[in-house]
Amino acid sequence: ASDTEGDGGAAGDYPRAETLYTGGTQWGPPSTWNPLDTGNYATGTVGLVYETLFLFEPQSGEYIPWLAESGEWVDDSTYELKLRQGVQWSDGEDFTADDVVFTVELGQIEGSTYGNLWEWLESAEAVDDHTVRFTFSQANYAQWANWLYFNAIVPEHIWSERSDEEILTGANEEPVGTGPYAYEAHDQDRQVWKKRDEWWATEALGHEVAPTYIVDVVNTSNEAALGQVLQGNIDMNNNFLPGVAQLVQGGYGVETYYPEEPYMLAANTAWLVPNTTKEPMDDPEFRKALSASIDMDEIVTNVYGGLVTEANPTGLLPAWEEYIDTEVVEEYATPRDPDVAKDILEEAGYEDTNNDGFVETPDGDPIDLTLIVPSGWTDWMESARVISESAEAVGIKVTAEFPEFNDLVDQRNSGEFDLVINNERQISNTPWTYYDYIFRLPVQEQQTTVNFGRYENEDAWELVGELDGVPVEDVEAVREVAGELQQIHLEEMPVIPLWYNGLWSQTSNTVWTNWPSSETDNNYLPSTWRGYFQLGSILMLTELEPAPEEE
Amino acid sequence: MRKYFGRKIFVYVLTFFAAVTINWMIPRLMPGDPIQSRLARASLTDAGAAEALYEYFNNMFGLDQPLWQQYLNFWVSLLQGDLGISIWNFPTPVTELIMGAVPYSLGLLLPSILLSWFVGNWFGAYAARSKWLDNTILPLGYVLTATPYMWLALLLAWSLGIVADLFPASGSYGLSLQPAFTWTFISSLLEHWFLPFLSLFLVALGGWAIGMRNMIIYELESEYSNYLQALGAPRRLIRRYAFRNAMLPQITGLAVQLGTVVAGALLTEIVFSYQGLGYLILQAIQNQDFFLLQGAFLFIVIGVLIANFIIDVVYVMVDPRVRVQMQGGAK
Amino acid sequence: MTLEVSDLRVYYRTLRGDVRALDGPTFTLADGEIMGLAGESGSGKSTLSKSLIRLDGRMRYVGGDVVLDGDTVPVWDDRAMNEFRYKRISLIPQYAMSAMNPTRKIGRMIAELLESRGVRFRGIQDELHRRLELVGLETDVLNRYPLELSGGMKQRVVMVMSTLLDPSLLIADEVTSALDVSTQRAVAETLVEFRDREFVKSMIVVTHDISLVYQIADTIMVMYAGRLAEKASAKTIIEMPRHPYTKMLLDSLPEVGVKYEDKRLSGIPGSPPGLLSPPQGCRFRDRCPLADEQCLEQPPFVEVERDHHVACWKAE
Amino acid sequence: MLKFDRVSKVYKVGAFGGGELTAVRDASFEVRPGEVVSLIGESGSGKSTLGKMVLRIASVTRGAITCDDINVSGLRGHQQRKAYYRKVQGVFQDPFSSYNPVFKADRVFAMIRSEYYSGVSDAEWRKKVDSALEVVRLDPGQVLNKYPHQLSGGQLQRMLLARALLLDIDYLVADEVISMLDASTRIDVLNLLADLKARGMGILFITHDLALGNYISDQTVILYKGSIVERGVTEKVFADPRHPYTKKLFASVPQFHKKWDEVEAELREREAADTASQPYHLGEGEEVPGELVEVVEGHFVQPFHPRVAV
Amino acid sequence: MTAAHSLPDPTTEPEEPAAAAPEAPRREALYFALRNPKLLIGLGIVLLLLLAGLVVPPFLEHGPNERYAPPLLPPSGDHLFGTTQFGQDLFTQFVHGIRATFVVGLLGGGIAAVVGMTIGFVAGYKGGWIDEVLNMLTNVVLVLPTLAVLFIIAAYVDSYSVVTQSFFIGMTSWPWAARAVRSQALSLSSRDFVDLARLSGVRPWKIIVRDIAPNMSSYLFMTFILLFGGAVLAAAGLDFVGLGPSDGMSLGLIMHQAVKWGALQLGVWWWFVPPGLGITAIVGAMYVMNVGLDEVFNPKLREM
Ligand SMILES: Nc1ncnc2c1ncn2[C@@H]1O[C@H](COP(=O)(O)OP(=O)(O)OP(=O)(O)O)[C@@H](O)[C@H]1O
Ligand SMILES: Nc1ncnc2c1ncn2[C@@H]1O[C@H](COP(=O)(O)OP(=O)(O)OP(=O)(O)O)[C@@H](O)[C@H]1O
Ligand SMILES: [Mg+2]
Ligand SMILES: [Mg+2]
Repeated sequence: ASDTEGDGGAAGDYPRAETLYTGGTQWGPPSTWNPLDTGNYATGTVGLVYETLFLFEPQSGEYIPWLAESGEWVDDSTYELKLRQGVQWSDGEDFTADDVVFTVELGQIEGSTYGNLWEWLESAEAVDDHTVRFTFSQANYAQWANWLYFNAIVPEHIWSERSDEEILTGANEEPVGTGPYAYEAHDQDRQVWKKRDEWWATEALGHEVAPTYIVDVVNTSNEAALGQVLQGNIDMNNNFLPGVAQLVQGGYGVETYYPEEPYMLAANTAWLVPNTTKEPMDDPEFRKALSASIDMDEIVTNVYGGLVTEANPTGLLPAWEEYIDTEVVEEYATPRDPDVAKDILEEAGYEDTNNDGFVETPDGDPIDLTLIVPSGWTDWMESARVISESAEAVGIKVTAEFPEFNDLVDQRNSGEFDLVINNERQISNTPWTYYDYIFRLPVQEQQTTVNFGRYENEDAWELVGELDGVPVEDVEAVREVAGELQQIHLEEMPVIPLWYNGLWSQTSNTVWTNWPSSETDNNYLPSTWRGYFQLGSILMLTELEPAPEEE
Repeated sequence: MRKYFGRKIFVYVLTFFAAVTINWMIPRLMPGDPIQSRLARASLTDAGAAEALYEYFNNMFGLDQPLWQQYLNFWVSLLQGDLGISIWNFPTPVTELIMGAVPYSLGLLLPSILLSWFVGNWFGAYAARSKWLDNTILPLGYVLTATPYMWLALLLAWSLGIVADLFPASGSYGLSLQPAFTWTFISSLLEHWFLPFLSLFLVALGGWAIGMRNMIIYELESEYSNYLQALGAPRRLIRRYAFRNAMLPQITGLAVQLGTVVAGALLTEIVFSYQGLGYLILQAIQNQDFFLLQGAFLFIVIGVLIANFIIDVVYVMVDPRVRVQMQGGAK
Repeated sequence: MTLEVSDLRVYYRTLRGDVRALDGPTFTLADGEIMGLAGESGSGKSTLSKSLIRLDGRMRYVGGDVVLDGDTVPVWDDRAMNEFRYKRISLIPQYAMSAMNPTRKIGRMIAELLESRGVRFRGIQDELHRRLELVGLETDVLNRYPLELSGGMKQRVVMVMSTLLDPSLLIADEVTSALDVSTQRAVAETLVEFRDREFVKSMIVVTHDISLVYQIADTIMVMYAGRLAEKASAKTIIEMPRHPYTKMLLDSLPEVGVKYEDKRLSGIPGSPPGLLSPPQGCRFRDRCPLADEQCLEQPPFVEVERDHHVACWKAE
Repeated sequence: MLKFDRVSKVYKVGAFGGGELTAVRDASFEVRPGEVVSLIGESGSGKSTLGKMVLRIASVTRGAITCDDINVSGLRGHQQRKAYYRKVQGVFQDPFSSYNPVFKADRVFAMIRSEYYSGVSDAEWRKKVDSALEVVRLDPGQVLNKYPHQLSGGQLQRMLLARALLLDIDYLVADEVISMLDASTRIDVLNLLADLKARGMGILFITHDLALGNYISDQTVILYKGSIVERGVTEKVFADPRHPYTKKLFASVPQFHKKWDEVEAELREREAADTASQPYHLGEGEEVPGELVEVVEGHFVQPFHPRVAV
Repeated sequence: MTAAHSLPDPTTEPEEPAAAAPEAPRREALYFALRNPKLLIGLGIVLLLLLAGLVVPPFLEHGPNERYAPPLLPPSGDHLFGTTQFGQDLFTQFVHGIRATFVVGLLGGGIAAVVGMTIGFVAGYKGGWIDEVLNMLTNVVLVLPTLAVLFIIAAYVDSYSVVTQSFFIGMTSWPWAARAVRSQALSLSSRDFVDLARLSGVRPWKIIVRDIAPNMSSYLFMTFILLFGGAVLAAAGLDFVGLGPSDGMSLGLIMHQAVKWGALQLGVWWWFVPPGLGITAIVGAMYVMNVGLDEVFNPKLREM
């Protein structure tokens, strides 16, 4: 029943006191350990095995040098990176500038996740064993910073022998990385990592990861995860667990980042995306009315039981608070109020002319919208029902429907949908990623990752480019450009911010303590989600302490 | 005899063909695109990259060919024993995924089907013994058959698993273990197996008990029973005969019920997050993983067919009536 | 005297009351006697034969005595009857065709039956083989399933099986009705043979075919509506019946050689009374051309001649 | 005239229709109007099969059955079939199972009405039914509006005859119509058939009881394992059976006044007179031919091996 | 789809009452029906629940999905069955769910019954190659693991409503019924009264509908009950894994939501126990009623 190749015959227990059990990321049997297959690699592949040049810690907004020792813009088109010395791959080879150059150049393979990097990157060359110089045709500071901490470096000496296909989609069954853990075993329902004692950071930075083993448990469902958490089988879980508020309050030994509402850090924004190519959603007034109609309190309190918070009118995450132009918000934000919604509708000429209780377009066409949410995503389904109810309360007919996920993707990408809820962009080092998500042009036949609403606004898109060109440290400048984008967003409302999805995390102190918490000094993101180890979660592991032995 | 089995096999082949075709067709005719969804998960920032990868996968899975061609390819590779590669779990071969799940499903199904069959029949025969027993066992049997598989599973998971904490309520073996031939592992395996097994066993049990009870009442009223009674044969002997004869239709009943039990097992596996085919199928459906779905379904169909065939053979072996008829004996 | 039945009453319980299917017959059966029991459908023939060996669930013993070879037969007591069954009273059932367990080989079934009755099969095996040969069956049939035999063969197997323990009384209920004439004859003759060889002491052969019973029976007893009408030697019944019912019944039977054009026979008008609440007095009264006031009273079953009993006021 | 011309019937039998069973083999004979033909044979000899083929309940495998020169199996379409049933009808062995137990007995009349006389008024229909019942000597008040189980077998069987009469049929197939009846009621039904014959109806009377066959029939056909072994004018066949099977049948019929041994002795006597030179005695190794030989005018016998017992 | 075998195959025909019971069989059946505790108890429960599903909902103030009460209240006087995580009243959901359950049972069982009976009757009555072909079809569908097929269909069919669900359940659960009906029809069509109907020039379908079917009406009814139960269970299974109709309320859906929202782990037993109990009660009562009916119509069984 198992595929435990590479367990070296050491079949047996993982001592409980030395093992960290995690869950919440892996939704199917681990099948690939390829860090370039960004949506599918086994939990921990990037972070535990493969590492990035920097980490970005959103709580503090700090870039933490990791495989790189430092990096700086020499001029407006040159970036120079100093690599850490004495780092070795787990097979004993040295980590060098060639590995970095090789990894960056993988972007030139058609289909690579960071192919667009090469649209403005001209070259990457190893100056010496530990220095890499990048030459840009255009300085996209934001994107570059993002690239630096997000993408894992792979060993050239192994990967250079692989075909392009293998590189992009191969399973990479024996991952060789620089990180603190190595592959130990996997089965249908778990992935096991084992600590590497030779990890460079121990010596270089004094970091030591606490658990000898990490067993990441494959999710079958949120409720199964809840059961495992309650039974103490899982130390940290990153699922959305219904009823977690009760657990935290009720002495079940379950803890979250905040001891009270909203319990969780914010991880991303859930947006209501109207299809702006369709009537009447092509009308900003209508979109604003729709936004105003939504009863967010109901969603926050009743659907989520206080586990989420209503999003800022700009939709930007709390971590980006400093980039929000409060004056713009005050002036342009539409309040969430059914009466306001009704007023906007009336003013814009939406009236119930045929007396069926719902408004028609100014041309008198009936409005009948469908809001889609993937079947089985229970919290969203419930929220969709609330949105439908509150829209109908102001006279906009919205029906919630729950197609299978694939069907939804199909409708969403091809632009067939009316309304859809989406939260694809995660927290990052720059609000640029959000505005890229909202305004990206040109609109393609298939919108696979961004601008699902197919909103076209050249000015806004230009501003997004401008934002990218602002050095990330220059908060003032960023805020200025971002403020303009916020105004457009609030006036046009191409996507409607709903709530901040939590960085779902529930931890148990039975075996490991000193979890990230607002109450302590450990403020790293408590997450195993793909892409989050780079956001500092890896450091959380170094802060963990074994629970004191109970008498 | 040969003719009889020839015909049976023909029906089986036909069933196999129909089932597999249905299963091949339905997901493909439905909206949604598994590759798009796979790519959507990867959050590619680059539209060009998405397109290239999309083409690559489409070509690799052969989804860019016309449907009839895909269908042909499917049979060709099926006959070569190649079930393809899972889309959802790329690049794991479907066979590997299924082989990981099948032992668990079989481990649940075989004992629960066989045990419930034997115990159920025994109970049923017992029930037909007196009015008192009939009035207690029978209603219990009905409650059990009427119980939705997953509900019983839920009740057991909740009461014995969560509240009483006697058995683990999910998973197939302890998280701290690796499969091995050690007592710790096997006992953990059994612990995890017990509740799903019990729920399947109980639901099926009721059906068999009732079936047996009804059959045996008919048998006890039959003319040979009457004759034996008139000759003063003890009840013991008559019951034995009746039991044996009533058992035979129950064998065919087993064939009829197989599909249901397998389906019940899927539900049970889902409730207990058991690592069997149920979970795989559900995931395959949700991710529109054509290949995995085909594979898992194929496995079920083949399993059911083989089981049916075995039952057919057994039936012919144990029931002289059928055997004689087939040999064209005296009518 | 093998069998003495006096005033035996067995009723069927039904929703609307008792069906008086067997209402007080009194008769005797001598050693070595084959008695034909005739009568139209529903007259209680089967009820009588069942009463003598096993009452089924709906039958209710109401009264009367049965004495076999001087011992009282406790027909009302299912448990006590087991002593008598098979060993002293045996039965060839009406449904002989389906009387055997279809899934057991015949030999095994007989063995199991015998063992369960405390008889060692080994000890009796040779006799079984002999008797099978006697009825023209090879001993090989013991290795076969009932299904593999023809109707006539099954009938004969059941006959041998039923009489294996040499009972005093054998009841053969409609054993020939389902067979065609030639098999019928063979079976009937076998019954006589069994008596002649003393496999059984005496026999009641139930049938509705008087001409068949005439061929093999020593005496014939005619039943009508749950009561006895007439009993006499076979010859007497055919040639000199006394009861009007017997007479009319015989008159309505065509014989080989009789043609419609030559002699138009006629049936008995009317139909027998329901047995739920049968009329007082003679039950044939309504259909009897001789009936009068006197018939309002039940005629006793009396011996009008030596060994000729009739229940009719008009039978002098 | 109802004519059987080398009619054969093969059933598919065995589990899943593997085997074949020839139920009737090359049977040829005729039923003329105003004539009763008895079809006699042991169980399974194919009597009912012949009857069913006439009634189109079973198909004819080979040969042809013609009714007044119309091939019975050649009828096409519902209307033609209905027209045929107007002329030819059947009555079956078991009067109890001939009625649908959940409906009243007179539904058999109603069916005829709805299919054949849908235009007829209630009163007229009533008259028709009454007169048919009169022919079969039934009191309408006693039998109409009753459930089958409330009527006696004789009554039911007579109602079935009355039903056939509603259609002014020419031919009737009577398949063991009296074997389930009590001795006392049998004769009434038999007499009734004789009356119908007198009215010019042709009757195929199927029975295994020689005495009954003899009682009303003009022609007798003896069927053995699907083949006709002997047929002819009833008197001749009964007075002088030739085929060993016929003889055996005769010897086995239980009779009053004569015991089996006596009958057998009689037959043996007669057999002695039968010489081996008769045209129907086959020599060693000769095949049994399908054709019957006419031994006396109107008396046909299938040639046989004299010493072979049946 | 369970309990297919709990309908014994009375290849022996219900014996003729002949002279024994001069009473109309229907009246007799009624007599026994009124005295059969199994039938009465079963029917009582079914009717009670049916009534609850039909009569109660219009009197309830709130809809089944309305969030108006405090969340996760255990059963009390205000909320008979307690409330959900979202403050929906579980009693309201329950009675609405009962409705859906009956609809699925009636529709799904009905469709299966129609298909199964049609096929069974035609095969049994016509015989010959038609029988062979239909038999083969039956066997093919019989061997298919129905629920797995339903999973697939349900997952991929657009605009999935209770009616569609019932349709698919009906279309996959008829085979055993077809088999049972076929063997009955086969033995019935060899009965003389069927031949007589043919001789009366009645068309085949009319013979099937008017002569054969009424003779096995009790058997057909019992078949329907079993199909009803099967359909309810199948629908519950589908709803439970989230492949049920997306709108409306059903008992399976309540369980689905209960599980999804961790009722099991949080000990919210009132969320998942009643719906399952409801299904078990309906189906079980139906089955028990069936035994009762069997005893009523089958004199042999009455003695027990
Ligand atoms: N189980 C029963 N319940 C009620 N009445 C019954 C039952 N069995 C038989 N009877 C009635 O008892 C009477 C005698 O039946 P019995 O079977 O003894 O008749 P029979 O002479 O053997 O008839 P047949 O020749 O048809 O076998 C009949 O009137 C019959 O209707
Ligand atoms: N539908 C059928 N399918 C297969 N075989 C059949 C069928 N009907 C009759 N037979 C066979 O054909 C042969 C002749 O049957 P048929 O019913 O004609 O005999 P019969 O002379 O009427 O017998 P009986 O006196 O018992 O009524 C028998 O061997 C019978 O088993
Ligand atoms: Mg309007
Ligand atoms: Mg309107």
